[in-house]
Amino acid sequence: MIRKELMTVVRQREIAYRIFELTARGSIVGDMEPGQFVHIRPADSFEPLLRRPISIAAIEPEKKEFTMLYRTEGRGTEVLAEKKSGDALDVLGPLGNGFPVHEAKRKALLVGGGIGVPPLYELARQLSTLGVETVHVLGFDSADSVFYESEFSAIGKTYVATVDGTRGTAGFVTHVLEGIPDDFDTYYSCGPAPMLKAVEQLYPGKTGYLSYEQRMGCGIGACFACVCKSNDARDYVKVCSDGPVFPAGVVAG
Amino acid sequence: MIRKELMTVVRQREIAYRIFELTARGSIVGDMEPGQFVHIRPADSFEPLLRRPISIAAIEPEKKEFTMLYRTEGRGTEVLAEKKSGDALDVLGPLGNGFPVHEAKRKALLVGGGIGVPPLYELARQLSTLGVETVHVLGFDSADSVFYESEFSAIGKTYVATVDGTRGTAGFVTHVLEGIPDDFDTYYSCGPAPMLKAVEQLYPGKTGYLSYEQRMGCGIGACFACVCKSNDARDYVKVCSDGPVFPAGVVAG
Amino acid sequence: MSRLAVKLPGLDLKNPIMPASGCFGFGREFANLYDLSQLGAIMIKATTREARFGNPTPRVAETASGMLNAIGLQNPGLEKVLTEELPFLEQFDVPIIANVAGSQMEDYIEVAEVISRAPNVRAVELNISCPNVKEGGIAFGTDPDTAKALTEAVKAVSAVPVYVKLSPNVTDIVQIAEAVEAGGADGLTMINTLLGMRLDHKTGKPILANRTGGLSGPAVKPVALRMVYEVRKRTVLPIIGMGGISAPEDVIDFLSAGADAVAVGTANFINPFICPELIQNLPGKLDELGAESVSDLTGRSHLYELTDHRA
Amino acid sequence: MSRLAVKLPGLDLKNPIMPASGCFGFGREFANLYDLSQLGAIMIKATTREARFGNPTPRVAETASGMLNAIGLQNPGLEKVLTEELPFLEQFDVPIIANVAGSQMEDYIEVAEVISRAPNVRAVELNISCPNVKEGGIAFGTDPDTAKALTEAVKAVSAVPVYVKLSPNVTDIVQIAEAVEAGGADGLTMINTLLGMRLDHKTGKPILANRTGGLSGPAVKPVALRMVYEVRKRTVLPIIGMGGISAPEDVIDFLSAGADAVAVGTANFINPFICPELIQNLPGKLDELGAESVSDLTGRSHLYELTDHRA
Ligand SMILES: Cc1cc2nc3c(=O)[nH]c(=O)nc-3n(C[C@H](O)[C@H](O)[C@H](O)COP(=O)(O)OP(=O)(O)OC[C@H]3O[C@@H](n4cnc5c(N)ncnc54)[C@H](O)[C@@H]3O)c2cc1C
Ligand SMILES: Cc1cc2nc3c(=O)[nH]c(=O)nc-3n(C[C@H](O)[C@H](O)[C@H](O)COP(=O)(O)OP(=O)(O)OC[C@H]3O[C@@H](n4cnc5c(N)ncnc54)[C@H](O)[C@@H]3O)c2cc1C
Ligand SMILES: Cc1cc2nc3c(=O)[nH]c(=O)nc-3n(C[C@H](O)[C@H](O)[C@H](O)COP(=O)(O)O)c2cc1C
Ligand SMILES: Cc1cc2nc3c(=O)[nH]c(=O)nc-3n(C[C@H](O)[C@H](O)[C@H](O)COP(=O)(O)O)c2cc1C
Ligand code: FES
Ligand code: FES
Repeated sequence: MIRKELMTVVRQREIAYRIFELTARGSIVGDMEPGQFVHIRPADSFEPLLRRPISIAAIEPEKKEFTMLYRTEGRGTEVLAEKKSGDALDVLGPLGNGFPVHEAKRKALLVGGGIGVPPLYELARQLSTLGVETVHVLGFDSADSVFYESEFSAIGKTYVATVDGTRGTAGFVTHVLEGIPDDFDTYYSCGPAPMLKAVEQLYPGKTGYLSYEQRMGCGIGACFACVCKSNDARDYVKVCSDGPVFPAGVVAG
Repeated sequence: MIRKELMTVVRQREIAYRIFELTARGSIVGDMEPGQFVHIRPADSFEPLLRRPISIAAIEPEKKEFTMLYRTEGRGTEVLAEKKSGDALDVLGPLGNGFPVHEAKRKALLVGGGIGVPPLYELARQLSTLGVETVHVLGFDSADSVFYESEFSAIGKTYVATVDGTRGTAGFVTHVLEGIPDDFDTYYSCGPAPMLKAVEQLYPGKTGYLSYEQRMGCGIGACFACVCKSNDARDYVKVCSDGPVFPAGVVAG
Repeated sequence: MSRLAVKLPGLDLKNPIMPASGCFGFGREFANLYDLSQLGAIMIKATTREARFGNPTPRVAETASGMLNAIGLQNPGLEKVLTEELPFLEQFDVPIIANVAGSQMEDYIEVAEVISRAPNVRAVELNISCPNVKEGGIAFGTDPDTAKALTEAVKAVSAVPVYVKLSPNVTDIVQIAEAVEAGGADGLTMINTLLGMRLDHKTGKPILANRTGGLSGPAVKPVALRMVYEVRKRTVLPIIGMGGISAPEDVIDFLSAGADAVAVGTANFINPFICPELIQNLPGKLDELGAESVSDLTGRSHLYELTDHRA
Repeated sequence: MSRLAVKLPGLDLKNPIMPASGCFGFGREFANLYDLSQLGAIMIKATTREARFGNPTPRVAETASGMLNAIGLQNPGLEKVLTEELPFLEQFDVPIIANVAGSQMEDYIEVAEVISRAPNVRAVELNISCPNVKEGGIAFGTDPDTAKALTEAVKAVSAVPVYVKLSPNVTDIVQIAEAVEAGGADGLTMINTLLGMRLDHKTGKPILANRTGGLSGPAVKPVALRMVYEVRKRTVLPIIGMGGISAPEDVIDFLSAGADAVAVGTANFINPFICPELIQNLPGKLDELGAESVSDLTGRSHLYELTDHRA
């Protein structure tokens, strides 16, 4: 059930270059699943006007707290980064369909790029709780923008790639993927569209789930801002309400 | 010299119903005179967009602090009211021509209405320092919006009128004025235009200075937003740069 | 609730608040959030004869106090709207206003003729003002003769009253309003979006794949309000006003300028509960203003005409 | 500094940044704040034959990310501008662009003829787009034939190049641009303000005494940018772009859309030091974008035309 709630910021800090970790408390946390997202109103103002979609990175249902991890890009995320503990946070959510955690059986590969890494964290936690072994391949621009490496490492084997080679493997996540065994039964990935495409093409025979990004208006399926052409019977899919997670092969290039 | 400065909020509190007292520190305080105003940017945002003119109510040059007193009216003052100690305050000023303090000789009458009261406070302090006796007649809507009564009383005889009669004389400042002696040599007044007109008409023979309000754009004389027709050789005067204080008789009805 | 009620050609509105076309889909998503029967009416997404995918993405971009969109009239086409979307909306006690678009006059006529006979469609809204399609759309709304001819043709076939949605991208909106009035329009809805553009600062590339898009939201409210005010002076047609409405004060402003009812677009994206919230707040607002009913406020800005003297 | 320099008809600009007409008076107030010789040029307040008091107050009102003004061309008249204002500006090493307005064609011609001969006036800006006066103003800017005829007449008498200031309140701004180009205009300045309105929520009364006013500021930037982009495609005239510029990114956007230089209006009220600040930041911005000079950026948005393929 989608709700709009004035949640309370529990804490916020900058954990890497321009990467913020914000934890907020509220009752809609109870409905959240990994891979879903929230639509945040950065300020009670007309400027920025629209909500911003941000993935759910960690859920603590007992505490009614969830965490999001985001990079400051423009006006909206910059304003968001000013929030302090105790401030109100206008959240619409949870939105969209998350990762199907019960699809993975024994071992899962999680591939994230940049701000596509956050939703994989809660996914990894839940898979691990279900007894699924997870391998994480995370791509970043540079050493100073790497985040949550130790958090992922605490759950399973974690590889990092940076574009400039200042940490882990130099290059893209695909460079790492080419060098590791494909003994997993299911893969999950979130990141820029070209990365998703590359991952999809590497594992044509496997079950995979990909989380997409699109510029959004409403976030709930009403405005047709976030459509992608699809390969299935539907002509198109909406990232916000049909996704953001789709089985591999559904979203057309 | 007009400057733009990011001053620092020292403290802010609500001292009466919707009336805020904000003290800020910065170097432009050194140039301030009673009756001048500052042009405040309420937030680093396009909404509200324009600066807001607010009178200088008290000046502490040694501490580089000044105080303004304002009523929340719309978006700009509401946003301003959220400022906390330590926040930055974008101030353009000091602007306009203040009250000529050296005009008063022995005794001065100060008449203020509502948010026209604030600039009279620093004026009263300076006149008092110069040995001029001051009588204060202050008009408000209601008891809960009365402010600075004790501050004015500490300087000189102070009469309060409220429109609804919940404090002091019931009615307008003119009701008080009609009942007190006109043994002052100079009067100073700030408030709504009809009040200024009434005060002007009560004391045709006296030296008087009136401070006017107009909606402003630039605040520095460049945009022609704040003009009033004038009775003197000039066709018109600009409230922001020729005023806001004018000798009685200059501004046409 | 009768102090909120408004009666317009074809429309018995419980209240003057309705979602604007294109900002509410066909109601399904919002039906999960609240009971749609609360609404004064629903303006559904533009319907065309054939299904349309619309423009490539990105289709939206934010601007100062506004947004640009270039959806491009994506919709499942007349057939599916009739068989899937409108029947879904029949469960709610709310009049539907069907926004009709097309590339040529025949498209408008065919869609209007058919959709106007759907059981819950109480009015047709002729979209002659969409700035985001290559053919049709705005072209019909910027020339008075074309606008009039199209209105006449659609009036001739429509089973319900016809409202014409005006474009703000014109030199003289009054002229277009008068033309469609002469063409037999039963009412006006205004305004559609203002044509605008945003660029990527780094590359200079337009952010919208369509390059230009329609500007909506609070930024355009002053323009919308002025247009409603001007048109109100010169036609007797009922007006459903819109453009930047997001608070009860905005509703009051549009009524004051001369609107009989209002529509809410962009604000649905910021607060999906905005329509029921506005409806709930309206009686309190009327009390504050000493107004018995919504219609007491309609056009009151025009009263100041006579008493105001200017140099 | 030569990487910032821009050469336009009559104007040797040190840099592409200048204050827009009506937002800078005749420069006196800003001369107290900084050295005006830093500016690319100065567009002075509209000058008319006789002195004008303008409209009654209130003359300004704030809107979401914008403002409305209805100053009504207040100015001291041609005579005083020639004897008091322009001589004051002679002390600065900066070209003056004289904004010329009037109620009838003869007014424009007379003012342009005389003011174009003042020693520091390097260009005339024909204001055929002021929405705040009863006669003249915008009426000259919304009809292509009138705009062309006025341009021709002024060109015939002007001693300096003539730029025409276009109104955004038209159906097709390209048509007006082409008309004044055919009339011999040396350049275009755009856009003037969009006609808008704000009401007092309590009373419904228009806040501006003039009832309607011109909308400016960040809210209008998407419209301005779109118009510069459209006009750039269809004329070869130089364009001085404006509408909502308040940051270095905005300058870049206008250049990208096709402007050769830009003017800053409303932002001078928010930050009176905005023009020198923009000038100072520009070289850094060019570096960031890998551009050698300002002209490297001009029109780059149009490069995406050819490579972009759409459904
Ligand atoms: C389903 C989903 C989940 C996301 N999860 C995360 C996350 O967990 N962490 C994170 O850092 N980012 C995430 N993003 C991207 C994030 O939404 C954008 O970075 C953010 O909206 C930028 O806003 P801004 O105001 O800072 O930038 P601006 O460029 O000023 O934004 C202007 C407009 O463009 C939109 N926009 C800009 N970039 C993007 C983008 N990449 N995707 C979608 N819309 C965009 C904004 O929402 C806004 O409407 C997610 C996006 C989607 C669609
Ligand atoms: C020289 C001068 C000195 C002033 N000193 C004080 C003071 O010391 N304390 C105080 O409480 N108020 C003072 N005012 C009035 C104060 O400027 C307005 O109350 C304030 O601007 C309202 O802004 P807002 O955003 O809350 O209201 P809004 O109505 O949202 O403002 C919208 C626009 O209208 C303008 N505006 C609204 N009301 C007024 C007004 N009464 N006068 C001028 N512009 C207005 C705003 O500046 C803004 O541009 C003074 C005004 C002037 C001209
Ligand atoms: C995303 C989006 C899609 C729209 N689609 C349509 C449409 O299909 N038909 C139409 O007549 N108007 C459409 N509009 C215009 C709105 O109905 C409305 O006229 C405009 O947005 C102004 O109102 P607002 O400022 O409240 O959004 C659309 C607007 C937006 C923002
Ligand atoms: C207060 C004010 C006065 C103006 N006066 C004039 C004028 O006299 N002549 C003119 O051509 N434009 C005038 N304009 C329009 C501006 O020059 C400019 O075209 C418009 O404001 C858009 O730019 P901006 O958004 O940067 O303000 C005025 C604008 C404002 C805000
Ligand atoms: S964002 Fe509106 S449909 Fe997806
Ligand atoms: S506010 Fe601009 S001239 Fe006074």
